[in-house]
Amino acid sequence: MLSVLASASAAFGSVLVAVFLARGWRAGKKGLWPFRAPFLGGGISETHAWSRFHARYYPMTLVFVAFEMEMMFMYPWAVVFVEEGMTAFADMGVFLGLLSLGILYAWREGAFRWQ
Amino acid sequence: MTAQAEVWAAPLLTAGVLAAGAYVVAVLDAAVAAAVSGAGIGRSVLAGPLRRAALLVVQQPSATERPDAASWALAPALYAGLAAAGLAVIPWSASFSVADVEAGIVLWGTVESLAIVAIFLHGWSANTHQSLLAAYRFLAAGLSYLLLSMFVLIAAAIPAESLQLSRIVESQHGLWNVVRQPLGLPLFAVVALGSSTWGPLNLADGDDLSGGTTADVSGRPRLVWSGARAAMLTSFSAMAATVFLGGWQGPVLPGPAWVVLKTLVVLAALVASGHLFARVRTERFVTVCWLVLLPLAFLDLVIAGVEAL
Amino acid sequence: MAVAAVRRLAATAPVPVFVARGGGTGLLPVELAFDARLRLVVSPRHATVLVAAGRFPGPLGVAVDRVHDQLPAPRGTLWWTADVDGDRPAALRDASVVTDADPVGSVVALHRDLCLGRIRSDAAVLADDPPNRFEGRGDHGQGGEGMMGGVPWGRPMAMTGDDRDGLALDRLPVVLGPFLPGFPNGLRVHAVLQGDVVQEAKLEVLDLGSGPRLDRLDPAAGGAQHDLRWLAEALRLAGLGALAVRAARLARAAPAPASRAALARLVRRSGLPAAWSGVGVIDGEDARARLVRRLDPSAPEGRSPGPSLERVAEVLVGQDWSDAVVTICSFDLPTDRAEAVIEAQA
Amino acid sequence: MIDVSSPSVFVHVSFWVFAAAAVLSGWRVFRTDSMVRATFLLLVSFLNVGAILLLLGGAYLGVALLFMMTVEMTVMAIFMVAFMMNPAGLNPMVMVHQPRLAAAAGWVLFGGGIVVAVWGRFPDRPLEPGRPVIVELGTELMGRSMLIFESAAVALVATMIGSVVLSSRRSRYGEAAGDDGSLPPPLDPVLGTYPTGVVPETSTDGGDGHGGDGHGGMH
Repeated sequence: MLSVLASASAAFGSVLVAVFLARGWRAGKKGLWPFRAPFLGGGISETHAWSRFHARYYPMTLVFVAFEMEMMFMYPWAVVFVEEGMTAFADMGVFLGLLSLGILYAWREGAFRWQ
Repeated sequence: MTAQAEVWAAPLLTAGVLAAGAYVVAVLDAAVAAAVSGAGIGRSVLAGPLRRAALLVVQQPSATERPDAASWALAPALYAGLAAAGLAVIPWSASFSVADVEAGIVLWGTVESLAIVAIFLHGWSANTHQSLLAAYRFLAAGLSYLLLSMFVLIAAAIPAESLQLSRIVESQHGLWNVVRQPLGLPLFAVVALGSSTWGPLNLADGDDLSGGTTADVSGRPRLVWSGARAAMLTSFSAMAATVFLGGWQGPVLPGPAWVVLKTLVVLAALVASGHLFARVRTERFVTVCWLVLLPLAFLDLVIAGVEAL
Repeated sequence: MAVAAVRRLAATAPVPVFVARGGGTGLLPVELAFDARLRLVVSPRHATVLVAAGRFPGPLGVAVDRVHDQLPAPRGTLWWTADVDGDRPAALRDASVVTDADPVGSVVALHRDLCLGRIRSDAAVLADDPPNRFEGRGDHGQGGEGMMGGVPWGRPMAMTGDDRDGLALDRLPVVLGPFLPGFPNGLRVHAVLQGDVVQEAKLEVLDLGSGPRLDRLDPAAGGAQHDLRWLAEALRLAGLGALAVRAARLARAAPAPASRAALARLVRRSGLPAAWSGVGVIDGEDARARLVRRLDPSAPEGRSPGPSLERVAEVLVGQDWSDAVVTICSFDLPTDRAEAVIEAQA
Repeated sequence: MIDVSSPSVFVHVSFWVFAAAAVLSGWRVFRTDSMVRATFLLLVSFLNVGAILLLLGGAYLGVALLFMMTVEMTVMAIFMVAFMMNPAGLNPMVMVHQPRLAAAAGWVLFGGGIVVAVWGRFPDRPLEPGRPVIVELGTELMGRSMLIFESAAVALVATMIGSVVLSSRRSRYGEAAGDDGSLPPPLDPVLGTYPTGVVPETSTDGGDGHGGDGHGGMH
């Protein structure tokens, strides 16, 4: 319990320190317009940078989410691996086989390329 | 140590180690840069980081036309806090660690994924073009390398029969994981470089995008961000030392000294790689990550499984 | 007290310098990376001193003014030129002028004086106006109606356009350069970006003026010297700052073949050629081939005239912006070079 | 790790702090006008719920929730920004559809929750501290629940394949659409400089110019 509390406070403490340092941002938020223009090497932009951004790798992110959900089963699996022996090993084979299948399919469909 | 003292000592220890770590990273970086550039390492490498920090303290913080001010200020803070939270789960000796939680490596995974959020937010919130491009290309890489980390840490958990880091260190008695699971450490190094956006995986803050997420950041916020990156690299090195290099175990010296020594070795290697290897291209890295590194991580898991049976 | 101590410490820091390269300098300013008292930075936000190198007539001067106003305080400007009678944009009106080959001493002194408060930080030169008027009109002062209307905070929002994968997301019209890392002097890209990919591109070289030049290359070693400067720029772009310094050092004097070969070996081992392979292919030659050709000390590097700007623009379309920058850098477009190199090429 | 049977004052205080933070950030999700902020505020809400799970002694479940939700919200942010009008809240907007219906439904659900909380009967079987919950979870997955576990794996692979089928360019248009990575995109005659407030009619396969669902109402 104490250790959890300590780690939480460690994280929180450093956040506070950092916030203090970053306070400069409040002061810097107001500046002259030329100062606040986005740096484009002396160029200009007609619009705001914020936009409906076309992240072309979005099929990859969907594969990632499914993959990651499966991975969450593997943590408890690893803990009992030695105890369960061959059962766990066979299980892992099935698991990795299925995952590889998904990746191979995604690769064939070009989910990891976007240019 | 009494319980009350522990509550106050732990955060101080964590913060102190990270501050020292960030300084060491800056010194190592300057030394390696001087060696690679052929200039020769001078005394200035020791004072250099402090001077540069001082300059950032007196510099005016930048502003943009319409930033997401709260996220912009909080992203570096979150990033620094994550480095601290990550360091907190590292055991320093058989009897002491700040937070030796039961699901240690899962908590570590949370730190990695929140670090992705912090870096993305840092690039997003400025509302400027180059930082936005950097944030998005980082995200593609981040969502790719994260899986590697899960696999190699799970492989390390198999012989330990636990997700707890102290148990993982104990399981390396006699034989370190770096030998037992040789693929683990190099793959984890990729994750370390990615999560600290360092060297060949510096996609978020790359010079080709005028500094990427920091392209429009100056002054103290930039100081916090640079410090947090170095602190993150330190935490990752400590984690690598713990999971793959036997942590506190070693002859003669006390446990914490071994942790520090091994951390420094990993740090030096990671920092050096930053000056010796060119930045990867995002798209190619994503492809390599899924089609080469991920199968290697599978193999790492199989090796760990066969070894444990 | 403490503040004064921090300022004194800051005054001794290696000076972060942003260099704006104009006409009549070629790639000479890249060599400043060699000096340990300076640090060449890629964004004006990271700099205390703006070194404007060369001539800045017309639109190039406007670009310098823009960058000048983006430096955070304390900031100062130095005009490094061989042609003090040339056009002097607003940002350089009060700048100290350096005409000799080595501006480092002046830069360091300027930085120290700025940090210690001995001289005032440069004032802005552009008018304090938003890019568009917006306040006071519309429901929320954004200057228009609706969720996408108006010019909130002085700029309109991006609007959608089709893309090859069937999605119609926002397109951003931007003008990039000429002072971006990897860009040759005076080059400006008019691009439309959707996500990170270039949908349209037009390349333009701004007027670089004429007159005396800063960079006089040794005609005998001219080609090699220029190639090393180019290499320093390219290495920095690839995140290999330390190797870039090494290349800059070699560029300062006629280098021994052995030290050039050592640099080439390090570059090959860095994986940079692999990273650049397949990028910016024109006439069957990619960025990797162009890099490797310049690494070889014995080959007559970079002598072929570069492709036309239109052809480069064609290659940029469809690439992501990072690759587009690599493509632009890899060509070493002859926008402004020392006569020695141009003669060697002719 | 945490003695659940007799919680200390720290646990009580932490619970209320986390609970309040979860509710507050959940509320802010619907009050902000930036998609990125909304997504990450939702994440903050989930993180606080994860912390409460940790307080309840769910050593694995709590941390797993933190981990999962973080990456999932990150991916959600990509899609929210890509498809929502005004993704960064540059112009003000409201985040709710059909506010009356939503408010009514919300109150009904809240009332239901109150009823369950006050009159419901909760099991009172606290775990003894130090029980190896993660090992038990693993044994369960390897034993009785093996079938469930494996069918989940199959379902997730189906998800992977399904998402690729739906989203990848080649799957949607087949070989005929060409898979040249650098195929020039269709050009628009004007450099994107539409008069402000005008919706360009560029609709092809991808939905209308402002991202299909036209999220949020005009303010």
